[in-house]
Amino acid sequence: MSLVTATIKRDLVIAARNPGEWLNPLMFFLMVLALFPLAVDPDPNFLAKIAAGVVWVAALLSTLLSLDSLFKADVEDGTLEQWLASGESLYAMALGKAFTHWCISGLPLTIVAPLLALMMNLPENAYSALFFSLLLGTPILSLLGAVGAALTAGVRSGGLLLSLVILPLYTPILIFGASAVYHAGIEMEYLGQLGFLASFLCMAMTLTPFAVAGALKLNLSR
Amino acid sequence: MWEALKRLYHRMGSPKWFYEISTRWLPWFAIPAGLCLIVGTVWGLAFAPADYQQGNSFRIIYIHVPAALLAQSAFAMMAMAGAVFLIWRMKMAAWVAASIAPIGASFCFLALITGAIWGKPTWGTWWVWDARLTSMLLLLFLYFGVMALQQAMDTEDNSAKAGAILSLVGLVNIPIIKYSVDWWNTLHQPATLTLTEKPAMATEMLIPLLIMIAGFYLLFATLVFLRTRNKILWHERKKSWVNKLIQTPAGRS
Amino acid sequence: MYFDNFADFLAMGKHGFYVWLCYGITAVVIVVNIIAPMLQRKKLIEQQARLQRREKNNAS
Amino acid sequence: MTPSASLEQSNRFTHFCDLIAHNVSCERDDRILFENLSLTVQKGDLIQLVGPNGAGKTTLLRLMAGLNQDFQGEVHWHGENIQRCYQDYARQRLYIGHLSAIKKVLTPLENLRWFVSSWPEVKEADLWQALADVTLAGYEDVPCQQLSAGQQRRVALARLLVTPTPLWILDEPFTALDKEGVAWLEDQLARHVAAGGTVLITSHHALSDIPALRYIELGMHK
Repeated sequence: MSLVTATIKRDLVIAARNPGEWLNPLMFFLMVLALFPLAVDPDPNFLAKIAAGVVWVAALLSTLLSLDSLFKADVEDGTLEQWLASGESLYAMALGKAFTHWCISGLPLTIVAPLLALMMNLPENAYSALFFSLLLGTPILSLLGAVGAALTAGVRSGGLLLSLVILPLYTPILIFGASAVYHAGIEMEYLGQLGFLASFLCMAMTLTPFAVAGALKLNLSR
Repeated sequence: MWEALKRLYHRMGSPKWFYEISTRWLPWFAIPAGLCLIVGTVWGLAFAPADYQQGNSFRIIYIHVPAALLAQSAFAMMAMAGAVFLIWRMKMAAWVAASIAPIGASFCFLALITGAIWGKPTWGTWWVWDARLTSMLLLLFLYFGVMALQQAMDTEDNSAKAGAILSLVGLVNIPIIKYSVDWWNTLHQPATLTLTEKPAMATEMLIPLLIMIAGFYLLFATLVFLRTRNKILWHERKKSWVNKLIQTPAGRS
Repeated sequence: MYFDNFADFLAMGKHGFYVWLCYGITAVVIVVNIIAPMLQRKKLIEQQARLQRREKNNAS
Repeated sequence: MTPSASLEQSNRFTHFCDLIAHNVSCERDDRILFENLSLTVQKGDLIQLVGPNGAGKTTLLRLMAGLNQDFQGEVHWHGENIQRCYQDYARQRLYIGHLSAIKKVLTPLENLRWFVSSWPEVKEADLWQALADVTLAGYEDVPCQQLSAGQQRRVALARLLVTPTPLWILDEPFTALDKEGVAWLEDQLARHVAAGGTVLITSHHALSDIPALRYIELGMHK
């Protein structure tokens, strides 16, 4: 077993033993969703109209919440150093870490979101669009987020900086993801948006690991 | 040819050489910049005809468009300088990138604020989620992110590298962001009066605009020179040429 | 000149406030951008000169 | 501890190649750590880097290990720049930094399993044996957070027993070890060089007599 797969397995085991790691963002997701009817308007028709956007914004924020710790522990305890020492490619490592992050943040969110969308009175025909847009979109959030997490891993109060760095880069995914759901809700074609998300995903999978690998090396030079 | 390029590259990497050459070049950028800005402003404000639809508020274009153009290309330049630093570890490039960031951000801010002010007489409100303004706003956030990273790490080298990586990621993302915002905008807003989009601009309106654009770019070069020179002085402060420079009164001006 | 008189020029056909506000803000931003590095440079040089003097005094 | 095992292994590292630093210079934040330093590490060497804090011991160690590329000069292994044959090089040397890369929620066994995942030839039974050798028998399934700092250090050092690498690069390995631990580690170092292995180490601890021991002293440059 190579170090990359070993690390993925190890991180998943750690997440299994620290359920808070993946449960807290999920709770956060739920709570943000609950805030909108309270703050804006609980009228079902109104909620149905904003559901697509709200679910996506909440998903994005809760992903952000779990990103901060993605590399921090590994930088602090020397794990990162061992990756580099192993001679294994950091590119593969970056992909592996993004994958683990998606497994504990994006994947549970994608599964739970359609259930929670019920509470937001999402139109029935939008459910498959919601599921598939999140399935394609959340991995991009993890990949792009990994860049920000790697850049800010060595910074003391990196969390705030992380959101500043990453949120502008998230906007295209938000736009296409939310619009796929919205269009599905008003019975319009939404395959185009999913196509865009899929192509963004391919791009992110090939390009972001370079940036992550470069950024991780910064945390090593001491 | 190749040798000459290589020599030029190595000289560019030398802070002392850059400092000396920029001392000589500075007036050649600053004076034309001032001239262009004055001529362009006077022409644009007083002599260009008013727009048949927007009236005189249209004269804001002479700031808004050059600032927006510059803000975008400054980001690209910053990313290029960052790439040069990452690949060849040329410190000069890092200093140039760090100098560009606040200047680019302030032009981005200018583009935003003039857009908002222009929006009031045009749309009747200060802010509309217009595609151009929205992507400018996101660009400003990107600038802030890069600037924050450029100061965040514990060593200067690492901060510069982090800023460079983010600016490169941003450079790849800017077209995507721009495209998605445009797409989103056409989706949500029926085509209304946009700020600057015009099928064809009359020549007497266009010429001052071109002059202003030239002026802004020259001004930008001047400002980058000024800031980079300070960074050189600071980093080379222990070198003898800086010490000599400080002792001569000419060096102080 | 596009305008008939100076008052018209200032008024900009009811849009004077917006136009002049834009140009004013721009002028401020540009001036700040020019002045800031110049002041910084002055400070830098003074600081360095003081340091040099101190070192010279210490040496002698 | 099994004295017979490593004596049999005498000269097991027949393929060791010289590790040579050619005129390496390094500066950090405008301060020169070392200049034009050349160092040849041969089969059977035990080299201890000594010098005051901040003299650049760790930096030199890291650049010999290939973890740090921010320096002038070249480090060769097998007559080739280590960055060019990094994957091969990484398989031949073991690097243990002063950060031990131990994940606290995992057990010693799980941690050790992760460490050796780059060496597929290592067997599971070896890991149990190694943990027993570092006197952690019975602790195999206890999460590391319940172990003392010294015990955690032993988990990291247990790798010395299982990874089949001729070159060890160790950064302050004696930290947090008790008397027996120190004696054990010294014994391991002696055995390793006797078996034809090589050790490069930084430590403030004075190593007891090992015939192969050489010192490299790093001073403070102004």
